[in-house]
Amino acid sequence: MTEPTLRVENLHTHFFTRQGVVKAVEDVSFSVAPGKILGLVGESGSGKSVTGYSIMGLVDPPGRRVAGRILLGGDDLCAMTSEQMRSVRGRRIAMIFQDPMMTLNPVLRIDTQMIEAIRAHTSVSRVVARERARDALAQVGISAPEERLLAYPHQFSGGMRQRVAIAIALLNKPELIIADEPTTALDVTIQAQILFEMQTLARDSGTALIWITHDLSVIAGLADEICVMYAGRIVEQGTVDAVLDAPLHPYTHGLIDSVPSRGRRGEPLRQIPGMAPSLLDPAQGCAFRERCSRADSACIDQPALSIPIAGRQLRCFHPMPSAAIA
Amino acid sequence: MPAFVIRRLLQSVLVLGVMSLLVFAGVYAIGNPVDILIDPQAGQADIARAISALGLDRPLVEQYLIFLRQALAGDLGNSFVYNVPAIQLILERMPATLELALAATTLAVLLGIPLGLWAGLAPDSWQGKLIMSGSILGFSLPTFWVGLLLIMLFAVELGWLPASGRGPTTEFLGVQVSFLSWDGMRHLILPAINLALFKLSLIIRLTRAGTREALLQDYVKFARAKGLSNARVVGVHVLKNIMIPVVTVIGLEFGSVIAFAIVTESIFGWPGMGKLIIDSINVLDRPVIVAYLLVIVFLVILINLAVDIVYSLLDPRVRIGEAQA
Amino acid sequence: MSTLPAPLLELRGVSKRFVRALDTAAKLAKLLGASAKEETVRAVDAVDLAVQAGEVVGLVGESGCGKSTLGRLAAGLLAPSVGTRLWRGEEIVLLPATAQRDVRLKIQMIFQDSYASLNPRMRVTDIVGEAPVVHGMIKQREQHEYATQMLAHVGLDASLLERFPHQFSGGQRARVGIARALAVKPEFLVCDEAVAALDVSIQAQVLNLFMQLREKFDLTYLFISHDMGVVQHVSDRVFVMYLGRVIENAPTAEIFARTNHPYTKALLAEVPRLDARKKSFVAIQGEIPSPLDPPHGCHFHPRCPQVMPRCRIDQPVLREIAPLHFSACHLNDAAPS
Amino acid sequence: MRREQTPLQRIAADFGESRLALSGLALLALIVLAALFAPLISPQNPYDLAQLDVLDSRLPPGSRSGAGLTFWLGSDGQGRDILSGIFYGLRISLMVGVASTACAVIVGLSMGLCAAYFGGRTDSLIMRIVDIQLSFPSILIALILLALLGQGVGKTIFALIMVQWAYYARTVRGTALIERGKEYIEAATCLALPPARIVFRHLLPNCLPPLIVIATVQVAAAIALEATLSYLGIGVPITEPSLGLLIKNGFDYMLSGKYWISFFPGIALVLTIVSINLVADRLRDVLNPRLQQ
Amino acid sequence: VAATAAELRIGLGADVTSLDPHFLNVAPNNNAAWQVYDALTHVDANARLIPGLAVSWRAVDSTTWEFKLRKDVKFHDGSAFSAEDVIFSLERPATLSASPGPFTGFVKPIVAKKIIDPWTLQLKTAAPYAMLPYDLNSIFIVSKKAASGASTEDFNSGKAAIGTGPYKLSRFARGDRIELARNDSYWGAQNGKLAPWDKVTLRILPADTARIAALLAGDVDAIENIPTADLTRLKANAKFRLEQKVSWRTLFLHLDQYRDHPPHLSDKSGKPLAKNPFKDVRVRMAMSKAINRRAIVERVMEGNAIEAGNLVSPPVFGHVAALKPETYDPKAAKDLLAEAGYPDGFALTLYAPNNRYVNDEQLAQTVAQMLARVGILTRVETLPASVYFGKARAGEFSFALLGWGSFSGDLALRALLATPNAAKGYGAWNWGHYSNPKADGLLEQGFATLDEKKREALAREAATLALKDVPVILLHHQLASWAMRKEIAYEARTDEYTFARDFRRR
Ligand SMILES: Nc1ncnc2c1ncn2[C@@H]1O[C@H](COP(=O)(O)OP(=O)(O)OP(=O)(O)O)[C@@H](O)[C@H]1O
Ligand SMILES: Nc1ncnc2c1ncn2[C@@H]1O[C@H](COP(=O)(O)OP(=O)(O)OP(=O)(O)O)[C@@H](O)[C@H]1O
Ligand SMILES: [Mg+2]
Ligand SMILES: [Mg+2]
Repeated sequence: MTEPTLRVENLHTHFFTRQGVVKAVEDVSFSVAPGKILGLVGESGSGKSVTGYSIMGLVDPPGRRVAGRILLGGDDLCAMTSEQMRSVRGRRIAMIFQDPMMTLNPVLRIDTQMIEAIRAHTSVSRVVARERARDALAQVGISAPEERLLAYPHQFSGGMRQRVAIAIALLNKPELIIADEPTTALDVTIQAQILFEMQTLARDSGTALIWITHDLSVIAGLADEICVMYAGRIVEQGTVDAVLDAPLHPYTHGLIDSVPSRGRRGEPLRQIPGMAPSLLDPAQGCAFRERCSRADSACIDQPALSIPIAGRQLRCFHPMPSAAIA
Repeated sequence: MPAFVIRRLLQSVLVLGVMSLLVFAGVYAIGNPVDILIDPQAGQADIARAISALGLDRPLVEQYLIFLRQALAGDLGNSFVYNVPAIQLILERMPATLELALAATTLAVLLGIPLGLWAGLAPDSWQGKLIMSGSILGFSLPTFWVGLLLIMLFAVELGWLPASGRGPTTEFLGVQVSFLSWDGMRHLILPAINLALFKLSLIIRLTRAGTREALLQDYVKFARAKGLSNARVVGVHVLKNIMIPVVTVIGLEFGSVIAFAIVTESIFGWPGMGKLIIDSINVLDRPVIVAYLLVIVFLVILINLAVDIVYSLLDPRVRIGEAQA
Repeated sequence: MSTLPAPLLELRGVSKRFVRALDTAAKLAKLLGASAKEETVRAVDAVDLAVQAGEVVGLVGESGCGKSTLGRLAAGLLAPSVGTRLWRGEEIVLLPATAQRDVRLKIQMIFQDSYASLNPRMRVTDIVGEAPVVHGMIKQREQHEYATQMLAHVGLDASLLERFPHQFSGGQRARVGIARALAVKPEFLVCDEAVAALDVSIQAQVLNLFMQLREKFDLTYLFISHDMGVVQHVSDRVFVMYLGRVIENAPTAEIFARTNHPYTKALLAEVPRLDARKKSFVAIQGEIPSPLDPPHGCHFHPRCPQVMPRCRIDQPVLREIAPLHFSACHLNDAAPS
Repeated sequence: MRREQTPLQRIAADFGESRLALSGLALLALIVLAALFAPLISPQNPYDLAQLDVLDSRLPPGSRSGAGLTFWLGSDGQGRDILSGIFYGLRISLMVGVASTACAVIVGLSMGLCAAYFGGRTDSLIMRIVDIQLSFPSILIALILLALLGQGVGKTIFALIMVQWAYYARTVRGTALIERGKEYIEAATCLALPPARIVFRHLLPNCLPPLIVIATVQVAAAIALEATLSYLGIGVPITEPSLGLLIKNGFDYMLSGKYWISFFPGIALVLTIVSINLVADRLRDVLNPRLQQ
Repeated sequence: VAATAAELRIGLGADVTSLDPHFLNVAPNNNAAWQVYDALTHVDANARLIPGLAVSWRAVDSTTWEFKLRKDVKFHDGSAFSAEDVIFSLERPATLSASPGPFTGFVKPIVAKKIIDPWTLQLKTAAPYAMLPYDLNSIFIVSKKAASGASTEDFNSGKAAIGTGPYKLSRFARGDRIELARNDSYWGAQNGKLAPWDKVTLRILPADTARIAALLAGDVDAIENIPTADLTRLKANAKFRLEQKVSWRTLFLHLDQYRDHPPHLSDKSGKPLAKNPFKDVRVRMAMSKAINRRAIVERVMEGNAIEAGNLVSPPVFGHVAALKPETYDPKAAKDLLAEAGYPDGFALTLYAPNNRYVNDEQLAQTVAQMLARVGILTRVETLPASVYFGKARAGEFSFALLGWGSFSGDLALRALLATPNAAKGYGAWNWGHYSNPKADGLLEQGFATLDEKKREALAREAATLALKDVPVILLHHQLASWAMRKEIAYEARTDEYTFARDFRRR
């Protein structure tokens, strides 16, 4: 097995708010290998974005990484100075955000925004930087890139803006790209275009990719591995096929079941009762306890990460029987 | 763009129509300058003769129509007391007022934006809080009161700066300005500070609010994610977005800076349009009042036009010509 | 084929145009030779839609294609520029005023953004109970109890009655919105992306609720969504819209089994599915054109993989290509049916 | 999640979190009380000329008058006790500020709501008037109006209403247009609620928060504007001095060392405006919908 | 910065609107004109007539005045002054029709002009007219050559502003300053000595604080019209000198004595009074006795006034030294009121302008205080002059403040207390319509008397007669005041004018 591009170990990120400490990310560990796509799924508020920002070192105050190591090709990002971190961002790791309407600065031209991203890391002339920007636009399938460079973001549709954001992420040929729900706001046909481009990219350039989403179906078609997050922790991890076909955690199981799908038209969907817990002063023990049909007194303790099957990780005292889905 | 200019023009013609009618009716109702200015020893017949010589004995409507006819021919009439074209009087005083207003605005911008940025970037630091508290104070102090205190302190007690007047002027691009000579500059400082204070607070607050808002935006985070230095993020991404409301407000407020110059001018004896209008109101010098309003409306329109153009330069999302909702 | 009863709600040839007119100044400028023009959006263009009592009709399409506008036309929130609305076979605008009001109450709408659709300054009890009291369905003093009852229908506890919308989670807010609609005893619900903003697990709860209520109150739905999966799950019949026009409609099973229109095909192909692993995405190229300036002929032709010269000129009409399966595509003319 | 809290309670709780704002509120309360009970707490009725004696004029703070009254803050050129003058002046200033703002809010609110709800020609007509009004600096309008109308508290209030209403009309229209586009208004329409009910029960309350903020700021602005007008000699009458007029009357004595005649009323004016602005500032934060969620 | 030895900077208290000396007859403009022009007659510091461009004048017959002109007088442009210029100057005011304050009144009595020789001039009036030499003090003599066809702008620019006065106009910056250069060939050089200032700058500083601050800060060397508030402090300041002199302006209150129910007059509960109390001399006397003039002078005017017992101030022609200011006696006032049938007093509104006279608003309030003490409930309403005078003339007030400046007692009486008669031009400012036919007769007699001494006696007699009736309530005569650096001196003038040439170095 090749050396992973990124290895996250026991990451904790907390928000120290006036109401109390929000433990947005708790003891999260995972790794991504070059050219591989890792899917990070979970409900809204489960800590996916904060995980992404933690890796980038972009957690907004009052948030802070409180513990853990983030190793990028052997360098610990947590130990870096802010200047070192700045030179990592955009050059070795790039990030794409959810809302294509908001990620580009509305008052700056596309070329400005692309050229500055190159020149922040390599001292090249404007002309060279501009050429690279144009090539990147062409790479993500934008026609007439030369003219598009002179445009402002508002002159682009959502899908095109997201592609520009991707092009910016590609500019410095990073080792890792973190994509935070980049297609949620887009139509299916446009989403498909972007997924297509990302897939090609990972396959062709060997860039590792972390794909954050709440949509299991997207992961199913795209990722190699999957991490399921719940209330700030990773509750289950494994290859896509393994996890989707035989979920071990009751939450993963419920999630898969609540997706409307071809087979069960008209039938009631199986739903997870209740709603996601607040991360502010969470109750002791397994966070899913309240909504879990399998919970019992054991769940009052926080389950540790176990490896029930090779290549799988799980945080549960009462895993589903593997036959439940198959 | 043409539609936009036409809209503004139509609007200003309306403003002028309404205001001039109001002024005519108002001045008509109060009386006439002859009653105030004529030598007390003069008899009733002399008074009547003077009034009719000025055409002030005619019915209001007739006076207004005469005014309209002359105005359309480009003649706003002679000042009753200066006996020179009213518009000339105003234009003569305008450079002084504009210089004061520009100096004040420049001061407000040069200080306000950095302070506002500072307060916005470090809202919880004591400096940030101090700036904000200071801005509330600046917001609250009435112009005339500050003017008095400034004179008291810097002119009378300390004797550092002159208390009033415009000082020597130098010709610059065809207009008389005072900021080019040291003595002229010294005369300009206090009135400019006085007039700038309110706008300074306004700009600080706008900038701070804009900064705080911009910092929460995804595009700022994205700029950081690109690995840009802090200076570039703040200096380009944040600042350019803040400039949009700031420029708009500066522009829109420029009219009120000119108007508030009335107060500052009367305190500091600054020979600008504001002083003239107060005097003219006191002696019911109608042609000057009307000409002043005309000039103000014209200035405001011009400024609005400029603001809109700058706005569209700063904010590519705005297309000039669209009706603002 | 037996003759069907008059549909519960029928829209006949409705169109909705949004026009931004020129003001005096702009007209003047135009006279002076400036390039000012009126902007017209044909949000909905000659759509026929009939919904039988008890039916669930799904409406899909990409963003901006006019789904919401059509939903609002159906709910009577917008008046059509052209076309008529019929309630149980009767033209609504011709009804007396009180009857019109009754029809309006019979058709209720559930909105996408549950937060924006609840008045932030009203308590749940008022949100739910206001309209029945105003319309004299219940007395003022019965309001609390009535609201309790309505909340119970959507699975919410009476203890929440005194709360304000901001004190709820997304799923709960969606339920309050549904309770508000149910409170005036509607027969027809227009659900405009009612679950789009919710997490999958919550979405499942709400979808199930819709289905339960359908049974319980004998409701008819116009279910608007951009999510093929959801539409497929709940509806009996599916309408597909593209740029203001309905381009295909058929019973659900039929449309998924025998997709006819190239756009629908593309749409279905792109939908990510749990069971499609590691698939290779191949996209329809191009963006959705602007509704301000739609392409001539078939609106889809610039992106259509099977485009023919005639598609650029003629607008295809909706034709029944199989029993109850309608499609608007020139390809159907080429091949003998 | 805090339970069963009304928006008002939430606003109150949020408001209380800023100590500066609370002290502003406390100060404002003191000022308002002083103004309300001026006749009870003032040593002298400064508006009753019979109670004044010119022989007591311009006494420094702490002096005693001929009648044995102590002028804690000194006396002015008419022998008016400055402290009493401030209390009564506050009354006038606050009354002018609040009354003009209140009336302007009512006028502006009705105009703005009409414009937004009816749209079309009504909208254009109202908004054109508003545009005209706003393209003219406020102090100029007030100046000219008062020059034409003459002095007087009522006239000053009228002039200030004329100056302010357009702001409200525009703000209300703006908010109302946004709110009207929101789905809860559509929902209310869908429920066939009568239009009047929609406007007043649904639309109006949601347009209020920005209005409240502007109104608070405008009270302060109106007080300052009134003071400025009085300073220019065209505000309230000389016998019933507002703070601005007190300052003006004492202004001439500033340079001659009798600072108290002008200085103390000035401090009172500044404190009043600062306290209102402190409150308004916090209200702005608390009522800001962006920070509400 | 101290001025260079030869430069004088003076802060003027009012705006000069135009340098055309015949356009607008207002004091600030005239003051400016006096620096550049002369008139046939001048007045001295005590407001008494002295020779100007005319060295002497006499009445040839009852309707003809002859003026002997000064020879060897040169205009600023070097041309010689002659009777032609006088004729031109006398005729010019009538050609300027668009003036709200024309000079035409001063030349109106002249029906014919005759040049006897280049330095002798005869002017004819329709009726005997004693005031002509006084009137001609107001007509500035301009150079016919320079001013023919000149517009106001020509005067402002200096092109037409060619006079015979002590200073030449260098520059007029409207609203800001007037710069003057010494006329080295001035005829009026005293003892052969010209004014010590080569250059004079008149700074226009109407705002009181600005003016005083400019002096304190050394921006100017002298200022006129000192705000009363600063008098004490200036007096105490060793760096400055203060010059004061009683001015020709008297302040008094008009009372409505012609209507039965004057406006704004009622009993204390607001009900109308049965009759007009002002028609009763006892009431007027009571009100006069209620006024503490010393308090006004000391407190309101801070010593910048003297108590008035005459319509004109002491140095002025026709002043009656025997008429003393009414003594303050509130007790007697109350008794008089009771005697007149108003033991509880009544209520009235006192009207006053608020930007016309020194401390006018303060004065009105103080009067109200004092009247209140004797039981007359007095409200005060102040108005800007622009509104005030129109209303006053329309008879809207029954109790109103007026200030009056006059060269002579009979002129003041004619305008203020003569029975109103528009045709004769009598009583134009007699707002209270006081009427005393005997006094009217004496006045008429006086104006037809060309002998100064006799005329003054008649004027004094008329004044004594009228003032006995308390037709107005006299308050005070203002003082005119100047302040300057210690090193300079100025002889204060009753006519309030500031003459640059009269500032001397000490
Ligand atoms: N600035 C902040 N201050 C306090 N809490 C925060 C802050 N940012 C995020 N959180 C908390 O951290 C938790 C995780 O947030 P995160 O944005 O990572 O969720 P997510 O999984 O990305 O959800 P979504 O699908 O909605 O994007 C949430 O409970 C949120 O309330
Ligand atoms: N009030 C309006 N004025 C002008 N144009 C409108 C208006 N409402 C809708 N439109 C336009 O009509 C078209 C259809 O809008 P509609 O909201 O019906 O689309 P949609 O299918 O619901 O899209 P989405 O999936 O984004 O909700 C869009 O182009 C929109 O811009
Ligand atoms: Mg997220
Ligand atoms: Mg929609």
